[in-house]
Amino acid sequence: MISVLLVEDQAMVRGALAALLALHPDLEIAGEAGSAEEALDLLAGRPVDVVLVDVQLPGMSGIDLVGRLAEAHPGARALVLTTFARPGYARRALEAGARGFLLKDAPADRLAVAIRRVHGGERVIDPELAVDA
Amino acid sequence: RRQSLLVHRARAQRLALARGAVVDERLRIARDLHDLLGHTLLAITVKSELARQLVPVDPERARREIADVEDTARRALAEVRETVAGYRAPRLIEELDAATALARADGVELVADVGDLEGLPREVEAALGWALREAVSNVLRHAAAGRATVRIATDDRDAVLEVVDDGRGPAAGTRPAGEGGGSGLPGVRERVAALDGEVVAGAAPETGGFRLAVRVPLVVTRAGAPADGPDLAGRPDRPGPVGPARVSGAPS
Amino acid sequence: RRQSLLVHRARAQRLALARGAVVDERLRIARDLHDLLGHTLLAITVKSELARQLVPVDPERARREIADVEDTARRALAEVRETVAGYRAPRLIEELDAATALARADGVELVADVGDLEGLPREVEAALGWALREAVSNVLRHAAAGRATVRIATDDRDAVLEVVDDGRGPAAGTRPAGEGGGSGLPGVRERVAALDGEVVAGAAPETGGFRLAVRVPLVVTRAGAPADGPDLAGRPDRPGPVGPARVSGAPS
Ligand SMILES: Nc1ncnc2c1ncn2[C@@H]1O[C@H](COP(=O)(O)OP(=O)(O)OP(=O)(O)O)[C@@H](O)[C@H]1O
Ligand SMILES: Nc1ncnc2c1ncn2[C@@H]1O[C@H](COP(=O)(O)OP(=O)(O)OP(=O)(O)O)[C@@H](O)[C@H]1O
Ligand SMILES: [K+]
Ligand SMILES: [Mg+2]
Ligand SMILES: [Mg+2]
Ligand SMILES: [Mg+2]
Repeated sequence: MISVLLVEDQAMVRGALAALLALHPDLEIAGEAGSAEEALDLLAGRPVDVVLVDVQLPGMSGIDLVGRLAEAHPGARALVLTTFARPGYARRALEAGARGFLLKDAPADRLAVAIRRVHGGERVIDPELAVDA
Repeated sequence: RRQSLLVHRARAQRLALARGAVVDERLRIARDLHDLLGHTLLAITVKSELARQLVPVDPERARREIADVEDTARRALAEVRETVAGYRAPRLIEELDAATALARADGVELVADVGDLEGLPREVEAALGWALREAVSNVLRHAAAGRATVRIATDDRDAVLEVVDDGRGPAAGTRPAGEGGGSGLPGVRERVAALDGEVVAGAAPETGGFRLAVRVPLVVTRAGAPADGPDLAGRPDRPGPVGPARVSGAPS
Repeated sequence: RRQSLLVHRARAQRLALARGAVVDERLRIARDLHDLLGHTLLAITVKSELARQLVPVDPERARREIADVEDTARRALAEVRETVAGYRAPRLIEELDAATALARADGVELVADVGDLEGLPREVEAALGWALREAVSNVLRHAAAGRATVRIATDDRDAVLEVVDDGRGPAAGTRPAGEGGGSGLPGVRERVAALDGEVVAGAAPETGGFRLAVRVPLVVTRAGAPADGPDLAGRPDRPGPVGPARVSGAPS
């Protein structure tokens, strides 16, 4: 069972993604956070395998959260999600220590595959986003 | 020589500025677009995917998710409509306001005589606004005028815009009617012609300065043809300040 | 007197033109936006309403309808992505091309010396493009120059843009380094500062003309701080054409 923490400020998207991922028997939604700060609080309480991180968050940015994870929770692997590929996002996410970078509207099955790969130590980068890295 | 060089340089700079402003505006709108639509379309995508997977296992929850999608799309549609409306060309009256301020800042008194603009079609307003902007720019650049008069009038057939200044008038020896090789007035002609309207530019006998007059027909039956005949120039009895009788442009 | 009046008029006209161009661009984008999304959102609204009603009576068809919604939304998101990408600032090399043509049209020879721009981050390209545009505009307006040199160079730490002309140089007695009360150079400073870069403007000792130099760091670790320390000005041993040693701007 892979435990997953979802960090996404858009509640409607967060809820739907959580429900979609929960349909996969090998994935467990360990928590949902609407901000980076909330995510760090949750992680202090329990470790997780994979953290899905939205780039644009209120307060601390998703990229900064990834940097903090690398220091404070090295066991948690970060998979960064974005709606739009702004120039430099992918590069900065990977430099901060993210293991993957994916479009947020990728079909949930593809997202599940990416989570498994990242959990297994692989890197995953959406080909559409790689050009902007 | 010095003078024409300066004007020439100013033109190059103007183009650079306009290009810069457009790029900035594009980026701004792109950002708006992103914020407005990214969230909405993303929510719709993810929710409908969830609903699809729920239909066989939990139809009641699927129905609720679909209802959310419907709601979200309906609200977004309203937002797009508002955004598009917000990007529209400014109204003619706003253009006049801006032109007045611009002229005043430049020491030219601008007197406006404006009739009822209610119900003027948007494309007519846009064309007249364009002509007004070009006319006032030309007054400030070429006329060395102290005063300019703007008249905008409509009746049930036409909308008419006229800008007359008391400056030095058209340069001698240029054609037609004192227009040089600029692209301002040709641009106005093009826009106005697209609405089957007419433009007359040249000497203003009443002031000794320059006069630009634009007429756009308001009654159009089909495929852009004016109600009472396809060819405005073919009605020599037609009254009005831009009537074809004056198209020859002689200072009367 | 005559000259300053002309310049003043040219500025008023410039603003009017920029406004016109922006309005046009807005209309164009608004139309794109409307065409792109109006249909999509309407389709999503109608289909999801249908799907919602079908869930209890024909779940399989409901599933197909909601799958259509999902598809439509995902494709629209991709289109928005492309549209936004298309609205991006032009590439630096295009800016240089435009600047060269502009200068040439104005009788100023523009010599460019451009290094490898591959892989330059878009936001850096945009800032340098902005600086280039302003520098060339200033050369055409203020320098009375015969020739200007543009140099763009990158190494693994910085991107540098330098524009030097052989004109009359900065006006005496203005600060800093000959800059008057314009908004062009302050705008460049602002954009460059946002990327932790630096701007130096003032006399060009080598030609007697004007020099604008911009440096933007390329190595950034986190939260916008340069890789080797948050304060570029605090590295006095730093080489390069815009090094802080020259920030004082004295003509050497
Ligand atoms: N109000 C005016 N007073 C005197 N001359 C004018 C006036 N308006 C226009 N002209 C003459 O008509 C010419 C053509 O005007 P037009 O607007 O087409 O071009 P321009 O203003 O020279 O350049 P552009 O508009 O392309 O920047 C001008 O160059 C000028 O000689
Ligand atoms: N290439 C140059 N040669 C001579 N002087 C220059 C040059 N570039 C800039 N200057 C001087 O620096 C001043 C400030 O430039 P800046 O671009 O900030 O403002 P501006 O060009 O006067 O106005 P704006 O850019 O806001 O239209 C100019 O007014 C001019 O005196
Ligand atoms: K599960
Ligand atoms: Mg977000
Ligand atoms: Mg003109
Ligand atoms: Mg300037």
